[in-house]
Order: sequence, then C-alpha cells, then structure tokens
Amino acid sequence: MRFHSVRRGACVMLGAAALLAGCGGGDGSGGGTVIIGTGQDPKTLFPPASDNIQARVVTELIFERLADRGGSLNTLGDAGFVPRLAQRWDWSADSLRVTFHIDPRARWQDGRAVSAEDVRFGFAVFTDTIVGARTGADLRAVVDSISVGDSLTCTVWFRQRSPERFDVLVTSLTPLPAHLLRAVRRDSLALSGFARNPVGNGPFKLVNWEQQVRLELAPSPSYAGARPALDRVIWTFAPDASTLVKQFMAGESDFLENLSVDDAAAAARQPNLRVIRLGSFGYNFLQFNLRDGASDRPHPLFGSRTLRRALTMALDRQLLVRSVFDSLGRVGLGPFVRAQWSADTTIAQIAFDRQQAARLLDSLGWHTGADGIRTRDGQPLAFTLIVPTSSNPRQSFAVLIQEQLRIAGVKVDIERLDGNTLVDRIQKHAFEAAMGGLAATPAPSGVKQTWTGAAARDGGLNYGRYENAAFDAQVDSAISAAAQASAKSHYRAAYQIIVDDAPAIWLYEPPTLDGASARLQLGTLRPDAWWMGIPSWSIAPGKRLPRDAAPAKTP
Amino acid sequence: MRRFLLARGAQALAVIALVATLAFTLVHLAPGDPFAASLDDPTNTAALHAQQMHRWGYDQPLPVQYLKWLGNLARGEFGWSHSRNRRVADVLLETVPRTFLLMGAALVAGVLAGLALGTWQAARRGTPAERASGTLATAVLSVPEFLVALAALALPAARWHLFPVSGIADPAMHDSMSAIGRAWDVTRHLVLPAGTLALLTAAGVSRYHRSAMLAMLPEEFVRTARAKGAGEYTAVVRHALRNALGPLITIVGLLLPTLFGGAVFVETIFSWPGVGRMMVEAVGGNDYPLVLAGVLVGSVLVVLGSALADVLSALADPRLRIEA
Amino acid sequence: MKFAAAVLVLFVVVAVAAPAIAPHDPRATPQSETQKNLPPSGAHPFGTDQYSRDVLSRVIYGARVSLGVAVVAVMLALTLGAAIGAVAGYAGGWTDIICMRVVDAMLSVPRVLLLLVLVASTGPLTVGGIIVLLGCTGWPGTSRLVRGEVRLLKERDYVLASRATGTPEWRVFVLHVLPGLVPQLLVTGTLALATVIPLEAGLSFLGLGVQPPTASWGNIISDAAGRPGDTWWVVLFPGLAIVCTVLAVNTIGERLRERIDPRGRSRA
Amino acid sequence: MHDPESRCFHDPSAEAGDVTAPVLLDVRDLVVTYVSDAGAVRAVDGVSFAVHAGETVALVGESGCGKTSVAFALMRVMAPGARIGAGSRITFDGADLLALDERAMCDLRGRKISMIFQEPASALNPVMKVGAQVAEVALLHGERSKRAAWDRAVAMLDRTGIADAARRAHQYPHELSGGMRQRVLIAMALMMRPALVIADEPTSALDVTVQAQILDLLRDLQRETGMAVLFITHDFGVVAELCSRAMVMRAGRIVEDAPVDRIFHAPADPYTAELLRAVPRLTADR
Repeated sequence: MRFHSVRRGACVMLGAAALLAGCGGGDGSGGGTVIIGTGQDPKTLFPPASDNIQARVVTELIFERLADRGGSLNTLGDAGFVPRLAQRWDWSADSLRVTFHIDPRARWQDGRAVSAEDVRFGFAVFTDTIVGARTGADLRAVVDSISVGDSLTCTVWFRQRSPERFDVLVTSLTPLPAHLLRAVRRDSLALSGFARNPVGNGPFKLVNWEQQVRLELAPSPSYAGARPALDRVIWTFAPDASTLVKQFMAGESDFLENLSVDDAAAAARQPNLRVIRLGSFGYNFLQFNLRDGASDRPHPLFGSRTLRRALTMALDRQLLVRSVFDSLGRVGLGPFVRAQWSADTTIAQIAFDRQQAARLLDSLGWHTGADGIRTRDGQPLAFTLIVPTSSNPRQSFAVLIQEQLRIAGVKVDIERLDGNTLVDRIQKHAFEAAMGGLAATPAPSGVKQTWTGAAARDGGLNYGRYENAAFDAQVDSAISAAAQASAKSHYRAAYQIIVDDAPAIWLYEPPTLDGASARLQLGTLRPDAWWMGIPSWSIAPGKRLPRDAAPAKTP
Repeated sequence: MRRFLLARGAQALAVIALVATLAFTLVHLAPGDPFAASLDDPTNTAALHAQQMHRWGYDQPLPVQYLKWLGNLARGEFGWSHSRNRRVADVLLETVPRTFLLMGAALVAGVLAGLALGTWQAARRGTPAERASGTLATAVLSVPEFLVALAALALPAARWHLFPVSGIADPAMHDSMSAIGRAWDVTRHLVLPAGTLALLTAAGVSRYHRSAMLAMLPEEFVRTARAKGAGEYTAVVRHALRNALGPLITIVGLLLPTLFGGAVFVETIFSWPGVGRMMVEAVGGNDYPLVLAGVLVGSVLVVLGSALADVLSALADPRLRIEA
Repeated sequence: MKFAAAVLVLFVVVAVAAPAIAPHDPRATPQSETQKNLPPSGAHPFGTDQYSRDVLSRVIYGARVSLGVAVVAVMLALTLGAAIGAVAGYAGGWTDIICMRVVDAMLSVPRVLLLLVLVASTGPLTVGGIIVLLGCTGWPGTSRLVRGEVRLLKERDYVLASRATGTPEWRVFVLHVLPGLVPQLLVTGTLALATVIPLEAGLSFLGLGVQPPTASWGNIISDAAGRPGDTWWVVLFPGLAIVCTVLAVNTIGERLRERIDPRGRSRA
Repeated sequence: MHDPESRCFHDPSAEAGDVTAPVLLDVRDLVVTYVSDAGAVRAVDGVSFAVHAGETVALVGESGCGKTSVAFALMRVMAPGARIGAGSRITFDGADLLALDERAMCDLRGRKISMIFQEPASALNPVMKVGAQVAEVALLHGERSKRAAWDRAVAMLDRTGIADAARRAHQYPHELSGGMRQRVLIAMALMMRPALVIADEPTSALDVTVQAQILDLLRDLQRETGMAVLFITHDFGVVAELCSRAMVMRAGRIVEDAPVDRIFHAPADPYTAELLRAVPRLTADR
C-alpha cells in the first residue's frame, strides 16, 4: 500500500483461462500490432528493482511467477489461485511448507529449462537487502527459506501460519535465471545489462527499448503456454498528459490507461474509441493529523473526535464526487475499497447534515464571527490542507471542500505541494490535514500498516496517528482468522469503529477509466492488472491498419 | 586568426568550467536527494535510502563529491543516471543528436525563412504588406513557445490530422521502411516541433535582418550596383544581402540560448525525446547527474555555437578572413 | 506606441482594480457540477474551467500575479545587476574578472535550464520564491551594461571632482553615475519585462511556477493544457492576455530605446 | 602609360566642334525634393542644362548645393524619400528618362549612362571580388557567359591601368589601394562604353598624386571612347584641366553656364567670382 496518485496495485486474473485459451493468433495476415501510450519509461526491467508501474507492466509480461491470484480476488490461503510457472503445489500437514512442481516445459528465453534452483535464487535475490527489492521485506517476514528438491520441485518454508502467506509469496517473488545472474555481484544486478535486456520466461520477450521513445515486446517463441495473438506490443512514451490523450484520440495509439473523466467523455463520443471502466483499488480521503505536528500533544482542532465528526457532517460527499467524476466515481466508505473481499457497504456512515454539524461546532464553543468564520477565544476555526499537484481529482476535491467548509464557518487554506514534498511533509507529520490516497491491494490486511496504532509509531504509514485499541484488536483478529467468514466479521467491526472515530473523511474511490481503440478485441480486462490480459488481445478482423502488417525490426 | 581562435576557445572552456561548478553547487546544496522520489513508496525504508545514498557517494562531503565529479568529467564520464538506470553518457549519446536534429532543422528553416522575409521587407519597405508582416513578426515574438506548441498540437496535429501528434518516428512501421521512407517518417514528425521553433526563429531573424538590410541599403555600393543597371532584386539580394549576412551569423549565435530554452517546452509538448525533455524529466526525478549533464550540454551548445558563429561571421567577411 | 501604452495601462488598471472588476470570485466554485467547462457565454464571457471557475475573473486576477511577479522580478534583477555591475566596474581587478566570468557563464546557460536547475533544487515555489528566482537569473545583462557605463563614467570630471572632495564611492555612484544610467535601465527593464512574463507563464506551464489556486496567466493555461483541446477558451484568453501584454511592453521598450539611442547602438 | 604630354590635353579648338555635336542629355526644370518627417526640402530647384555628345562638362558648386542630387536624379538612383518634381523633364538620347519604367531604366544604367562615385572605399561591395563586380556589369547587360564577362572585366581593369589585373581581379576591395579602387570603379563605369559618364567627385577622396593619375586616365579614356562626361566637382582646378564648359550651381539652381575660359576670366555671376576667389590659384601657376 502506498500514498499514490491513482495507480492500481498488484492483482488478479479474472480467469487465467482467458489467458491460456484465448489465444490462437489472428488470421493469415498475422496477429497485428498494438500501440499503448504511457507517460513514463520503466526505469529498469530487473524484476526486483522494478518500482514504477511501467516496469511492473513489462516485467510481468516477460517473467512468470509461480502462481497468481484468481478471479475471486481472494487472498486467504491458496483458494482460487491459479498455476502459472508451477503446475501444482502441495501443502505439508502442518501447512508451514508448500512444495511447488514446476512446469517441465517452462524455458528461459535463452533456451534453458526453468529449474527449482531459479526459484531459490530468485528468493535469495529478492530478500538480499543489498539488492533493495521493494517486496523483499514482505517476503522476509513471511518466508523463512526455500529448499530445492529436484530440478523441478522446490519447497517453501513459512515462518508462521499467517492466512495471507501464500498470497505474499506468489505476488512478491519472481523466479530469476540463476544460470545468467549467479555470477553477477548482487549490488550491481540492477545496473547490469540484464536490467535492460532481460531474459524472461513469460509469454513475451523484449524486442527493443529506446528510452523516452518506445518499448516493444513480441511473443516469446520459447514460451510453453499459448502464443499471444498479437505480433507486436509497443509502448510509446510521452511525458505530457495532454499529448498522450491527443495521440490516443488521433488513433496513433490503441490503448491509454487512466483517462480523466473529461477525456473519457470525449473519447466516448468518438466512434472508433471506447472507454472501459475497471474496478478500483484506490481510495482517497481527507486525512486529519490527530497530533500537533510531529509532537505528541493532541492537535488543537483534530484532537477532538466531535470536531472531526462535525467536519465530516458538513461535507456533502455525494455532491463532491458527482462534481468531480460525474456519475463515474463512488463515495468512499472507510479504509477499504468495494473490490476487496472484506468490503462492507452496510457500515453506518456519518451522513451529510449541515444543521447538525453547526450544532456540534457551536457546542464545542466555535461561534460564527463577523466574516462568517467561526472563532473560539479569538482563534479562528481554520486549518491548512496540503494537496499534491500531481493529482487533478485531489486538487478539485480540495477546492470544493474549501468552499463547502467555508459555508460551515471553517476556513481552509489549501497548500499545493509536489508529490515528493507532500510525502516528505506527511512522513514527518508536518501537516494539519492532507488530501491522502492509498492504493489498496486485494489483501485487506494492508489496513494494519496504515491505520492501526502500531503503524502510528516508528515510521509507520499511519501518518495521522489515529490510535484506538479496540480498532487494533479487531484488525488483529481479522488478520489472524483463517476462515473468511470470521475474518469478515472482524473487519466489519473494525471498519465501523474507525468510521465512527472519523480520523479521516472518506471521500471517494476514483474510477479507473481506460481508453481502447474499437479495433482491439480485449476480452475482459482485469480490474487492476489489465496488462495481464495482453496475451489474449487481438485485432478485430476488418479493422486492421497498415501497422498491423509491419514486421518488427530484427534485432 | 589562429590567436583569435585560441582565445575564443579558451574563453569558451573557462565559461563552461564555471557553469559546471555553479550548476554542481546549486544542485547539491538543494534539499532533497536523488532517492527521495522513491520515498513515495513505503517499502523504501530509511535504511534502504541510506544504503542508496552511501552507494552513490551522496553521503560524502560536497567538495569530495565535486572533485570526484570533475575527475569523472575529465575522463568523459558523466556519472550514472538513477532515474534511467543507465550511464549518463549513453543517455546523452541518444538525446543530444535528437535535439541537434530538432534545433538544426528549426535553425535552418527559421533562418532561411527569416532571411527571405527580412530581405523581402527591406526591398518592399514602407508598403502596407511589409508593415503588416513586420507587425506580425513582432506579435509572433511575443507569443511564448509553449503557446505556439500547444496550438500546433491542438490544430494541425490533433484536429486536422495533418501531422503526427508526438514522437520522433512511427513506433510500429519506422523500422520496416526504406531509407527514403524513414527520412520522410522522421521529417513528418519533425515538422510541427521544428516548425514551432522555426516560426519564432524566423520572426526574430527577420526583424534583425530587416533592420540590417535597411542599414545596408543606403550604402554606396548598393547605389553603385543600381548605377550598373542592377534591378532592385539584384541590388538587394546580391549586394545588400551578402553584406548583411556576416552580422546575422552572430545574431543567430545569440539566438541559440533562446532556441534551446524553447526546445525544452517543445520537446515536452511534442514528446520529442531530446535533451530538453530529458532535463524536465530529470528535474522531476531529482536525477542530479542527468540534470548537471543537461545543463552542461546546454551551455556547451550555446558557448560553442556562439564561438562558431563568431568564427563563421569572421570567415564570411573577407576583410577579416585575410588573416587566416 | 500610444496604443501599446493604452493596452498596458488597461492591464495595469485591471490588475490593480481586480476585485472591483471581476464579475466572480476567481476561487469560488459553485455548488453544482453543471458549471464546469462551460464555453464562453453572456454569464461567463471567457467560459469556465474544470473547477467551474469563471475564466474572465481568473484572467483578471491573474493579471495581478503575472504582472506583479514580472515587475518585481525585473526590479530585483535591475537592482542586482546595477549593484553587481557597479561593484565590478569600480573595483576592477579580480573582482571585475570574476563577476564578468560569472556573467558569461550565466548568459551561456539557456535561462530556462537555469531556472529548471534552481527549481530542481528548491522544490515548488511560493510567489515570492518565483520572484527571487526570476530576479536572480535576470541580472547578468544589466550588470554588464552598468559595468561598462561605470567604467566610462568614473573617469568623467564631475565624478572625479566629487571623489576629490571625499564623497564615498557609493554616494558618487548613486548621485552621479546612476542618474546617467536611468534611461538605459528603463529600456533594459521594459524589454526584460517582455521576457519575464512568458518565462513565468512557461514555468507555471511546466508546473514549476505559481502554484494554484492562485491564478496566474501561466497556470490558468496549464490547468487546461493537461486536458484535451476541447476547452480552448481556458487556454486562449489567458494566452491572448500574455501576448497582448508582451507585445505592448515590447513596443514601448523598442520606442524608448529608439528615443534614447536613435541609432540602436546598444542592441545587445 | 602616363604620357606626361597628355597633361596638356586642353585643346580649345576641339571644343568648338563639340558645341555643334547633337544634344545627348537635355535637362529641363529638374526639381528634386527630399521628404522627411521634418518636412520637404528642395535640393534641386528648377535646373536646366544640356550635354552634347562627346562633351566634357563640369557641374561645380559647394558641397550641399545639390549637384550630387542632380547626378542621382539623372540616374534615378536617389535615396528613399527623394522625389523628382512633376514638371521636370530629362531627355537622354531622345528618350524621356522620367517616363521609362524601372526595367528599361535598368537596361540604360551602366550601358548608356554610367556613374563614377566619390568614395571608392564605400562604393565597392566589400564582400565581392573586384573582378566579379566589374564583370557583373557585362552580365547585367547581355553577356551570358560568366567566363567571358570575367575576361572582359580583367581586360577593362588592365585598360584602367591596374597592373597584374588578372590577379587583382581576384582580390577584395579592402586589399586594394584607394587609387586602384577608383580605377576599378572607372572600369565598371566604362565597361559597356556608355555615351555619358557622370563622374561625381571621382578624385576628392584621393591623395593629390593619385588624383592627377586618375584625371589623366579619365582624359585618356574620354578621348579614346568619345564619351560625354558630366564632371561633378567643387574643384575649379579640375574644371580647368578637364572641361570645356562649366555650370555653377548654388542652392539648387544653376547660376552660370558658360565655357570654362569665360568662367575663369569673366564670371558673370558674383557667386562664381566668389567661388573662384576661394580656390587656390592653381590655374595661375600654369
């Protein structure tokens, strides 16, 4: 989980069947070319070092993991997980070990068979702190070690029986080609030629990568599964968002993710384009700092639960969401998203009620002054809200909130900061209120790292330092529950507590809108990891363009 | 001439060295660091961050970093770009030629158009059409580059589909084209970004050139040419124009910084993968070695460009050429 | 010239009297989503932006920021330039050499790059920060000019005379040398204004200049430039404001220059 | 090539025949006005005179009297802002010059009428080889071959007394001495053997010794080609040496037009007398 601009976290395949079966490759004239517009280059194609979204997109098409989440988005145990590199897996009786059986047909793109040793090597690299893999800490926390049985079997030894241990393992670990990388010093792996010319084992291989310009993938001939239908997948990079949109609208690219609502509306008006709305894993909120800056004193305003609730009541969240997203966004419900299995739409919300908000504020001694701003002991009811300039919706929300709270007699000063500065300020607790956003994963346990008391200390991610022992206890119970039903009831109780305490105003789940050319046959897009469906994409017959017949440059 | 060249070269080197030092100091005195960007990511722990800082030597005292950087520069090594995970030198090898192409095309087109316009204005001085064109040139010069670029992107590219919206070549078909096809492909992509810069260059050049020509027309030798029986065209083009060209080369040298500045906007808006766009992205990613390299490239280009302009304009004048 | 002056005066009046003129609050966002991205109409002559704000009002308020930033930054640049140029001109020797090499160095870096580096090192800026940045990158030309004049003027009789009476150097400069420079500085300043206004707009366009919600002509455009060309009015009107102002300022600057320097001696 | 004898070229008997020669150039009521922001100034205010074929006539006057304006008006190469009055008539070789279109005028300039300028330093294009500048005249007037034009230019330069003309032709004006530059200008003017050469103070920018050489050259060439020369000068010494007739100009008008002898010995106009008194008595020494 992370503070983010709207980005989607790791995810699920809605039916690996589509991936494996929806293949076949087009007609006699070849599979065609798809051009995808995107804002940034991958920094590196070395999976442990891939820390931007584009790097993930590309590496996850070049490299395969042992297994992946299934359509249910379940993260508990291994229910619903689909085999990928591993054909199957067996649990030990004590469920602390799982043994993977690797597909004997799996090959690296240099022809070498994928072996169990590659899994163990991958684990060693991911967990080596010198490599600095982002998922290394998660892996280390869950997995003790990996042992190799024979060339096609390896056994993973877990540290404890945490319900999400299988999910963490398969989503955090990418097997790596030991025969190519063993000799490279660990600290220069990310800088090695491999990071620019990776040798993977997935459905695609890298053809060409010109930084700032384009990156091209083609089906990997050594891939054991079904060959992707497309002949070429090309990303073009443009730093300017409006350029990307214009490129897409002009038909120069076939696919563009994360359209703004207005762009989506414009695209929908064009007959050759369509807009795809995906489930969202992000949720955004106005976060209060419950302490006074970085000190331990309560914040003079937001230390008060009543005041926080009053502010929440003063906002018409439905109107806010409609103003920014038209009918596309959804009001936030709490520290979770609707797409998570733990989600509960029946949590009692603090409803919009201007009169009640006014009464609460009056009761706290904040009375309306001459300029319409409430004061108490000569102090105005005012606070500064920090907003990242990188996010248009969050800026819009901030402006609208400023106006709605002004009506309630609250003065909001908006301070716009660039993403890095904002994160820096938040991490140092140097803020009063922030327009926050989190990218959830299908695993609801992430709430522990973001809203519990434990996360409020020692550099945790609970930047507003909300602490409620009852909430923490419910979250802990939910996480350690092995059965989904009991986990769900604990999550529900926890969500209700935090919503009532209002450490943040839950604002919205941003819509995820992707644009696609009508000539693309996409099947069903995964709610977040849409790119995992690329192997099954194809070009509609009769809508082929000259570029579909253009051959790739031979390297 | 040789002494002139040597002196000009030494001066250029000194200026570039000073630019390097100033830029280094500015960048490294700044709060924040190259790995701060990844603080966005909660998995980037403080320990990991410290490890990165140590690994790349950002925890050393500034003078030490400076000396190391200078030493590397002397060996032609610009350092490692964190945001691109490559040697800065490799990045420059890719981006600099593209910016040269863009600026070169803009310069050639802009200067030729400016020359033509300025010469025409001088020959037709005082006519309503000439006055209108002069006002237009002044107006064009008052439009910021990014506005011109946005307009060029919005209308000829996005609305009328006359030219590609962005990039340097067709992403799918360029590689399978014939040599002529490729050249045409790049030209198509070049028209709008280079045209934007050329438009502004032409406006600037025409204004300088018009007044240079007007200053030249009362010259005796132009009258001589007329007295020989040369028509207005021959008198203006063959005689006045050739004499106005020398100073113009210097002016073009002075235009280089503006042109480079414009390239920053144009490259960003048209996704032209050159130095300007590289700089904007490097600034966004706190990629200090890349930022520094970009500044150096910019100033080297400007310094060498104006030195070259000085030399060329000296060569263009036979009165100075004799010493060569 | 007269027309240009009239245009400029108009913009200045608009900037100063913004609260009285603007039909709407430039920051106000109506409570309804139906107000956003409206094309120009009677109620909103310049249309509305994506936050439903009245573009005309924003352009009017933007005049304050854009002109204010430019004027103050140019004054800062002139002051710095005059001070540094005077010091270099008077001190001579190494001080002079170092100052002038720094000037050369700064002039050899495209100003946009210089600003990019500075913004990279400072992070996003307040209005004051932008003024300081624009001022600190704008002085080299002026300092070169002032230094040259100082070196010419300091040998003049009246300057020598007042120095002989024991007047301190800086007083001599302020009383005798500076007044002689005023016309030149006026021209330099006016023309500098014509480069600073688009520069501020460009920085704001790259997201590095004046931060919203404060309206400047540059960031009104950048608010809309991130979106498709359908809302052309959000780009066109502030764009026109920039172009008209710069054109007016340029025209006035050129005329002033012709007046003090009929033969265009000091072009660079 | 400078025959010392030729200094005594002034042969009154030859002049007598000139007067009977046909009129080559006839100027009637020439008015030239300069229009500027400050208002209109009449630089030439109703000048009338004639030049006969083969004749050498002087137009004398102080600087600023309008004599150069007359020259420029004859060639129609005036500065911008100068206008020829509506009632003016210039007839050359039977043709009305003021009625000719620009194209016909171009054809005439350099071929039928040409001009030698005052400042050889600035009248030559500094960035063109002198040979090319001379050859250009031929190229402008019918010569197709660049090679031939160049050869003709070299020959002409040689004829004007430039030693090693083939090499000099490749040089730029700044590489030549003042006298040589003036020879280049003369070569340009005489390239097409025009009927009339207007020489506008051709020697005033030169050293005294060089002046004499150039005057000799002009005299030789005049005798050789039989061209008419309108000699514009403020120097009565030059007038006495070269010309058969002189016109004295003052403030835009011609105040006296008479044979040189009469001018020197019995000036009719008091202004002429005044001018003569101001001249060093060079003629008296002879």
